[in-house]
Amino acid sequence: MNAPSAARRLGAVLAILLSTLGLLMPPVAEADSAAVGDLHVAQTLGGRELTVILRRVTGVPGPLHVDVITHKGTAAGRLDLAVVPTGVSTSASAASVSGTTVDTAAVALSGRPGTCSAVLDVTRAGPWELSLSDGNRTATIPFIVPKQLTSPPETAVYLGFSGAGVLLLVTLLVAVRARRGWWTLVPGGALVACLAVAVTGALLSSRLPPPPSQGGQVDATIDGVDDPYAYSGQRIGDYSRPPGTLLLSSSTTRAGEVADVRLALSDASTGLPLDDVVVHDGALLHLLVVGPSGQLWHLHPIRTGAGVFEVPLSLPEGGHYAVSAEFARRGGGVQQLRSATGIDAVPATGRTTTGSRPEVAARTTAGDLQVGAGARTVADVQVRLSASSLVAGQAAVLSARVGDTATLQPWLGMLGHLIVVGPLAPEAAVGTATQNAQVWAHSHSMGAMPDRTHDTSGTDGTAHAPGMGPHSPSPGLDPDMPGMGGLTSVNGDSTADETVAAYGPDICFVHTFPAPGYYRIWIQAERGYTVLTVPYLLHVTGTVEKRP
Amino acid sequence: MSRRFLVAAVVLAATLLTALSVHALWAPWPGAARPASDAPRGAITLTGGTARDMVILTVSAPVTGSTALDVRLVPRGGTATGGPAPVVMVSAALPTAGHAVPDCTAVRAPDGHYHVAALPLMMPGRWQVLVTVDGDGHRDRLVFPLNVPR
Amino acid sequence: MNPAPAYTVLAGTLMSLAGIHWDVQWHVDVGPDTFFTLPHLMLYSGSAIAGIASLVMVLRVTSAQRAGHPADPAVGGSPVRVLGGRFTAPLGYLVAGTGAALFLLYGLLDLWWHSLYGFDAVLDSPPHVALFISISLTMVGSVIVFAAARAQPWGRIGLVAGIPVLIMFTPLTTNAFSRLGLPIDARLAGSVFFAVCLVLMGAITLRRRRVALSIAVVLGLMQLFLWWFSPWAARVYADYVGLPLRDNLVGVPPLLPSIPMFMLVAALVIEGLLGLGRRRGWSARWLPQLVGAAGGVVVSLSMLVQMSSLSGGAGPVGRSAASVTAVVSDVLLGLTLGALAGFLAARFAVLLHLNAPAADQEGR
Amino acid sequence: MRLTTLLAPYVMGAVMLLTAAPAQAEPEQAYAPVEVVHTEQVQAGPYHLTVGFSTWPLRAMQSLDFTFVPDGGLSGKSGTLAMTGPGLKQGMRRESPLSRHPRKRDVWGLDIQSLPTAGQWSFTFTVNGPRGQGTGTLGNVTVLEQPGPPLALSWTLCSLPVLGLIAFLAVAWRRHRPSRRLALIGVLKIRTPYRP
Repeated sequence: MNAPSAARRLGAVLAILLSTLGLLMPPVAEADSAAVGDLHVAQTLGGRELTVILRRVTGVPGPLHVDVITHKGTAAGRLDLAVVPTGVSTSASAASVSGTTVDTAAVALSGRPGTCSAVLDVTRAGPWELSLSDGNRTATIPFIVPKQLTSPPETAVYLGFSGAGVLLLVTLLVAVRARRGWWTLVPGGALVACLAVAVTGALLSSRLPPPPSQGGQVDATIDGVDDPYAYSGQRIGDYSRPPGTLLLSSSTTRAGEVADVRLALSDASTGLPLDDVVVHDGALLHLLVVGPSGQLWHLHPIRTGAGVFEVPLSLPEGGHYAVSAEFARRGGGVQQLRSATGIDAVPATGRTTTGSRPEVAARTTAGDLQVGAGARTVADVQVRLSASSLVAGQAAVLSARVGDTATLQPWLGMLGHLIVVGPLAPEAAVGTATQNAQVWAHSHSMGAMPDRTHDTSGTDGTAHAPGMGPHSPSPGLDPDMPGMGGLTSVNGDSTADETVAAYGPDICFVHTFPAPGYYRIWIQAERGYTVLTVPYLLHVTGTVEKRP
Repeated sequence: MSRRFLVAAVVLAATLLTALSVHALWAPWPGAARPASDAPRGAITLTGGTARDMVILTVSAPVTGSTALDVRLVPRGGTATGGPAPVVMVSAALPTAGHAVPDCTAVRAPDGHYHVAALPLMMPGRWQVLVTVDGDGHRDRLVFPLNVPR
Repeated sequence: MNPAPAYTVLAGTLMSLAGIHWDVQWHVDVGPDTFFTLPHLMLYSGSAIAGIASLVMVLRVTSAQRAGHPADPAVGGSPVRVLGGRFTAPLGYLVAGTGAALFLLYGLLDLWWHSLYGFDAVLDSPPHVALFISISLTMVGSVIVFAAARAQPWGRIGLVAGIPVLIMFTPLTTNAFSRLGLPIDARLAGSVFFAVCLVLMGAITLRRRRVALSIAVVLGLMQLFLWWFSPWAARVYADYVGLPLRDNLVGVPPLLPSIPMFMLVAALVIEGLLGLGRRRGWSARWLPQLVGAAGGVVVSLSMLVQMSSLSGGAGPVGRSAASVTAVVSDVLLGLTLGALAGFLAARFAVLLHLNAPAADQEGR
Repeated sequence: MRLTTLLAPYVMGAVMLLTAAPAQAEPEQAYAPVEVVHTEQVQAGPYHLTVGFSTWPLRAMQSLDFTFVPDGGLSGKSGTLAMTGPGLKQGMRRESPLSRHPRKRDVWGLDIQSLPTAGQWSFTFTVNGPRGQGTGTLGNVTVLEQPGPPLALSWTLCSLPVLGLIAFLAVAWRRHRPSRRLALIGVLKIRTPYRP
């Protein structure tokens, strides 16, 4: 075989190898980048309590799958969905459609609780807004369409190893062809350098901090989402922003009438509209309202403008209603703002109009409560609560069994919610007492305690639903695992949505009451597409004397 | 001679590769975006939009200190409607620090341009340039995130 | 000449064959998969063994040639220069080693594929098909190696054992074509074509009586073994891992129905016609096609019986197979593909001879 | 001597492969539990079924676990599942008996199954049980486009070995022209019996 033909052959081999590498590399890189998970957003849109799930977008342009979950009593009707890109960019072409509606879809709500879906097309990565309209009101939900990315160290690893592979062949070629042996050292040295780059990249890739999350920690731009590494800016440790201020549109309303409550959030430093609210615990904003006789509303006002949220509210009776809002600003940290005024409802004159009261998922009347834990029946579901160590300063364990079957549904990503206000006088009007209460707490449950020592006794624990839930024994699996399965996202996988009625029936909260006294608590859990709100009045004793 | 040449070549190749990898590992500094052709040197041009207009913001000197701004409105429908020209207000805030600068009403210029002579960006950080377009009964508010290096 | 390396390659391909049958059976009977199951291990180590043995041979021939000993074409076939002549590789081992290397490369691609799409047991996914082709390459390599050593008894025995391995493997590859929506059944066509072609090729290469019959017997033995082994292994492994078997199992190893079970009949026909042609001195230009067509018709019709008895369960001819059109189309398919197989078989045999001429080793 | 040093790494590699792989194949809970993240409801005559999916939304070619849970458990019930989708020919349905999910034995299901094509799929259940036979369909299940690179690219990349094999045969054919040598080397002459 003569030399030129050998060289040609080697060249061909090299070309094939290179093209193979080139074909192999991009998908490998793509698979390595973690995807962003689904976005669950609860929305109180008019009279409907909806959960809107924006499923993760895996590639652009591509489909955005939106699931709208309706609850028991949600009226049938039609929702109009639209997606609008909102980002800015240094490139005029990338931002040319910003602010305009790119795709629309309609969702028919059947009136039966469950899922209705729509698929919208998103054209590029960056910040977007999804708007939902029921004809009267339009809610906008900001979201980010992510891009599949490779970090610079990963790129260095891929390039380094590919380069090393190519240079290996070059070295071999030079070693075979070159008349003087030391020529081999040139590609050989480069090969070593490539390997060094690759190994360095591999070692660094896990150590280097990720760039700040676009839309989560810093304001997102199209360029930033396209390449968060290039637009990461100065690495500062703290992205948090000042607290907000909550303004209610009006502090008085008429009982028995539907009134739109308008909440304006503003930055406590600059006073500018606070428009960087991010989805937290399955909603942009959690509004809690406590009424005069112990009613609790847990609603999710829709975003209608920059820092403006609206929700229709019908207050059933005259008296004072305490209001608080929970939300998280971009940059981190959840805030709970209590309206300094609350809402005063003047009694309805003459007749009580209840006909047009909107269906609201999370509302209850408490009436007269007996002090202490025990059994209650709400919406035909029996709830048994047991409470241990109700001592100020000690962790109290509140265990509730909601119904008898493992058919609880995750609501706002959790199995149970606990709202606590107090200490307050047990006989006082609850709204006013809440307004002045020192504690207004909100805690969550992700299932029963693993050891089950705090289970409510006297119920048959065997009545589990047929196998839907993570509780059902699977061969070779630990059947005593508490019901966390599917609720936490791994690598951006979907978490269980509200259609998965497979959890519970035990939910457990651990809360430390800071001061002795009477507390009003509400336990919330979803079952049969109904959010159950169960009120209790607990007495927390003072710190136990250390020496008797 | 040849041995020296060889050593030099190897060292050169290694240096080049190291430099490349360093460049790849350390992300390029932000703000190195391509300026628009008609913008002053070092300026940054950001494009955003509302349902009515494409809004093009040019920040002359995106560094700490005072900077001139240019806002250009390109109506979506092609040419502007016959009504009065919209009023453009510009402001800025540094949310992490809680700083804000006074509102400036931009001075109208031909071709949908609006000018602000001096907007004080007094410290480095991730600023928000707030542009409010008032016109035709609508009020659009646009936020342009802007990184201001030292 | 040492037969050990050649037999190591053969053992590797046998391991791959058993591994793939076990793996497919596992997917059908039990199900859940990760990349690291015993069947996969068997499949991969089979390829690794064949690949390493081939590499050893390449290096040995290279070093022998460096030391000044001329390469013997009977060891794995004619030496081929690779990488600018630095290495000299016997063709058979080179092909087998390339197959094994490709297998490992595409194994990585398959791992990535599963990370993206999950572990659905789709046989005809692109990386799977590439893997099957790579294993087939290794098997082709082992056939070349044994054909080169046909003067030795171990070479002939190896060829008679290596060809059925290749036949057993063809349905996996031809299965991929069934998704194209061809008017004919790709698996049936592949079985007819490859079974006839490879058996005839073996018979012509060795130029001995009863070679076709021997290959058919070995093929039958392999089928019998796998018919027992793959369900048994899947069950035992499921027990070991603590997983239950699926419901509603058919009880037929999934890959075996596509492999001709009545190859012995076809081999008798092939043997008889070949002997007749040889005695009468028929032209070598068309005798292989004639023999192939006859063998093709027999295999094709036997597949009709086989398929209907296995899937229908009742009688030798069940379901739509009884229709006249099915029989006619199968005969036509057997004729054409068999003739093509015969045509190619004779030429492949010539290539195998040319690969290790050495005075055709007749005298040894 | 030199050969030994050359071979040593390969032998070591082989040993490592053979020793490391069984360690990974140990059955230490390698199989993930079935975690349902979305459900849909189907009424099949008198029977109510809950259809669970382990990923949602569905994407073509991406495998997932399905569970089919009739109210009141499986005892005394049997049935079939027929799937129709855009890739299947008219009138052709994938029909199969309802089998228990291998990793969730108290419910019916399909484990690590993928739907091959994007579009609208429907699942028709026929359930036989104490209250007779019932049929119900879960229609309009949207399956989104397949993730990953386009299939054509994957097939191109993966057909390289078969193209290589064909090229190899073509080169051998061109070099040796076997058709011209059929008679030359006397392929059809039977060799004197090796052992008569």
